Amino acid sequence: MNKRVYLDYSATTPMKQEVLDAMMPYFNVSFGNPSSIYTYGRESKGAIDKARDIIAKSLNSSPDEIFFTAGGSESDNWAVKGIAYANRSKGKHIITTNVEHHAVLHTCEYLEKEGYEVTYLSVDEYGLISIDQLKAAIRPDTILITIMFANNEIGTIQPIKEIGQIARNNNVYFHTDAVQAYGNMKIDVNELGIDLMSVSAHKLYGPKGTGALYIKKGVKIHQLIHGGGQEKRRRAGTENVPGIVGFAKAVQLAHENLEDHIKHITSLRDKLITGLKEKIQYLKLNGHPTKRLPGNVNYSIEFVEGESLLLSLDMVGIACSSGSACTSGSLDPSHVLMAIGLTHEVAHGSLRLTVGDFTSEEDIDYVIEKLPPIVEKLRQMSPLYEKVKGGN
Amino acid sequence: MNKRVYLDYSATTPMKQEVLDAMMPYFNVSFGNPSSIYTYGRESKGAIDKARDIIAKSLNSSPDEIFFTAGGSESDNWAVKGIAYANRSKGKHIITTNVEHHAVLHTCEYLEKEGYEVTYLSVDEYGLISIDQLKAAIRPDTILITIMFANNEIGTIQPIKEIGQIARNNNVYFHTDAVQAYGNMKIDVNELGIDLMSVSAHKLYGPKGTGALYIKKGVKIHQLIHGGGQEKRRRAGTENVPGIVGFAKAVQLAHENLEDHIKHITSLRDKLITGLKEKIQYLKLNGHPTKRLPGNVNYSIEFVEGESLLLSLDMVGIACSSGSACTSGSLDPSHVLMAIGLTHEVAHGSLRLTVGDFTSEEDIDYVIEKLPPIVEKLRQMSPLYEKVKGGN
Amino acid sequence: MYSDKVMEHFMNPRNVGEIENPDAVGQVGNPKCGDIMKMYLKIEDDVIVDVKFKTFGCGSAIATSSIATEMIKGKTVEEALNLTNRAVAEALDGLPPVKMHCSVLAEQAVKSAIYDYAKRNNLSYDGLDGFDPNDEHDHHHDIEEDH
Ligand SMILES: Cc1ncc(COP(=O)(O)O)c(C=O)c1O
Ligand SMILES: Cc1ncc(COP(=O)(O)O)c(C=O)c1O
Ligand code: FES
Ligand code: FES
Repeated sequence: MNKRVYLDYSATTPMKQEVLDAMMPYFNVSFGNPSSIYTYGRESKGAIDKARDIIAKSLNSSPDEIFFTAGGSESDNWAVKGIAYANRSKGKHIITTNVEHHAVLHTCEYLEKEGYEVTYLSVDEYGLISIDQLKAAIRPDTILITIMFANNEIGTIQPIKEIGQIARNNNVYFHTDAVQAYGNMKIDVNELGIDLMSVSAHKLYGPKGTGALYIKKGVKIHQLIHGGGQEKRRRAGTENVPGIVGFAKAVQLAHENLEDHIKHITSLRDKLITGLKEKIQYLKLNGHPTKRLPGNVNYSIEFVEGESLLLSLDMVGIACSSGSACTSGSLDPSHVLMAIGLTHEVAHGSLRLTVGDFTSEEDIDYVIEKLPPIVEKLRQMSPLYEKVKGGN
Repeated sequence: MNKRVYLDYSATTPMKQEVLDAMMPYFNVSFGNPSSIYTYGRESKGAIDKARDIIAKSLNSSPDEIFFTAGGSESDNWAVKGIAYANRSKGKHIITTNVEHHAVLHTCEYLEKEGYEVTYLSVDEYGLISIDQLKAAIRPDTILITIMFANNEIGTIQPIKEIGQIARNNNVYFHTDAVQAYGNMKIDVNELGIDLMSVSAHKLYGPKGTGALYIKKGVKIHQLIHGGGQEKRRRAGTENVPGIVGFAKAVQLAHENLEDHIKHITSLRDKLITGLKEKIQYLKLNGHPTKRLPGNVNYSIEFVEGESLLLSLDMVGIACSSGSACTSGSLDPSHVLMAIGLTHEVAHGSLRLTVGDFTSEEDIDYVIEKLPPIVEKLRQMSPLYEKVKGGN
Repeated sequence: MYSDKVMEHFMNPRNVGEIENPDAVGQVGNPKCGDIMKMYLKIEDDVIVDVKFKTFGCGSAIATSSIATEMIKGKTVEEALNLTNRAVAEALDGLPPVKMHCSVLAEQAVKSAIYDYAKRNNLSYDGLDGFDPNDEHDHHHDIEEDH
């Protein structure tokens, strides 16, 4: 295999070796069902309890506020539908933004069909919501504010603490999708005033198919998955013991080294941002210059289209992603890029490069070397580029 | 470690080594997000496609009818709520049984609170439904029949083909929870007239936290988990690639050797049934004598209580389960044992021993040797036993 | 996702560029995905003697443009009008369902250029019946449903 440079850590991460090692005993040695009372079962149960403690501590919450799920999407669905259904006697109004992940957005759209009303706050050119607009959107029948912690495409970090304060002042539940933020910044749910928070293991070097929902004590919420008595009778299904153990190990590793991780990632990110800017013309950095995830680079590269970029980069071993319509099943360009005001064409040429723990300086150098000629080749093919050159 | 005899294969199974081996590359080598278009992503996508083919073939269905989930409970919830919500304009009546798994039962109870009507068919002393009662229960507003393939506690296998026929004749959807049956008997969804079917990987030597829902082409169903475009836009969430690959491997192994497996398991089961019967008085075999899962033994052992049995057995390394109230979180004895007409007292002393691929003749001998003195010891302690002996 | 043939044409596209003093130019775009294709023709005695393209679009848009230029070069205008998107897709050993519309774009680009040629020279072709270069070439509503 040729050189491979993975720069799509926001899509998913490789599992760390320590995570895999931690999971191994639970596949076929301590494999018992945690609901069983015999030794095999108690081993699994103990492992889950320990995992819950680790995750609770990482958020400054308590273990009985952590509920394991099958990932970020399930957590988002549970939070939004669960709050909507359990609190409809109070009202049927939900506030969210137009840059949420589809797991929140499509759930909100589904609830609209079910008779709920949803306000989609717009964002500014950096992807930030306006606190004043949020305040103005709250009504007596508002039951939930769901606003993501950090955006998966452009990395913008929302003013979570202020949102939490507003939610609390207005007696409205506040859910945040922290799938991208968790493991990339310090999160204290109490300090931030968060009532519900979604996280996912595979975004921080843990296993795919495991996540959690933080539910503050006392929050009124319906179940999404009914059945057995697992997760204190709030989320049924035989627990994914290895997944949960791996998740906790990943969280532990992330939080032991959180500051170092952030520093490392941020410096690689900035090197990439600067390096590309120097070599390529007509670049626009999407997202906020400072309120941004440590690992996120999102450039619009004018006059080229994202999928062609991705394919060309894949040919030289670089893996990253794009908000281009052509890479999505739906043929619509990224709703996030449209929300920050890009034109179709510019959104089309967006490239997201996300760095992570296994990214090296050499990887960054490699991208800075390989990307410019690819862009140039594609621009030479582009009917849009002609005009610009003509005008030069 | 002392001797360990695991006889709780219906609760969960250890993963087979081949399954783990098949999963390994997908944790941190081919770890890409299957939605991504670059090489890493295509590797994962290819693995999922292959897995879907294997599972589809095992059921005589087509790959676009197989949807991966996080397990049996999610599949059950999706099937029942998804059909209920999508077909409410036709009607709000559901037919099920009073011996379903809680993932179906509690979902039905939830729907009752949401304005649906549910008929709970009763069963006979063997746990079988009555076809006449089913026919009589169907109404013009019936939208779903959900009846499990084989019962997890007593192993009784329902007349699935006849149920499928009735559902079809009446133009009602038929869902079956085949979590226990899958891998333990041949299932042809077309021949049996099944519209939706839930399965779970960890019951057939695959990983925990992975399952699937078979949805026949054309079935009208809502999503349970909204979000990204995964699973043909019907079940959102980054796919648990290793889980899915492991699931398929487990299915493949099960179906390569299905007849041998069934023969092997059945003979061990029968040896256990006979052996215990010979050594212990006042035993009652729960479930059907012949229409029963190949691995299932369920005895009511009168005058003793299940939890004490389980604990005593655990002390000698035997892991199994009970329908006793004392082992469940709820303090109610198993609803299944009550449904087949056992008294509280008799239900209390039930013991479920389920054999599997790693069970040996020696394991069975060991149980037949160890169990009788434990029963005797507990009976000596029991005030209920006194009277019986008195009467002798 | 893509066949080797698609990748080969994508990485080494044929006939990229512009023609000076072309006899015809056509440009089409897919408003939904935003891709744009521009085609230049040199026509002598009703034969397409040269063709060049420029495309702003996905891998399959570039590959379909490339192969379409190869398929019409040396053909008469009438023959070029018979080029179907299906033929373009087949020549590339197939396209993913969601990408079939890219081949439609290639077919439309050729037609659009010939439309320009017909207009400039006051000609009419049966193959252009019902073709409107300003039509929104949004041919993938149906395709979207079934992937
Ligand atoms: C019949 C039946 N249905 C559903 C389930 C739930 O499956 P899972 O634990 O994979 O959620 C089980 C096992 O727990 C079962 O035995
Ligand atoms: C912000 C955000 N929310 C939710 C999700 C969904 O998480 P999962 O893929 O674990 O379901 C993702 C990632 O896909 C995400 O980036
Ligand atoms: S007396 Fe112990 S649980 Fe019933
Ligand atoms: S032309 Fe639109 S995706 Fe290729």
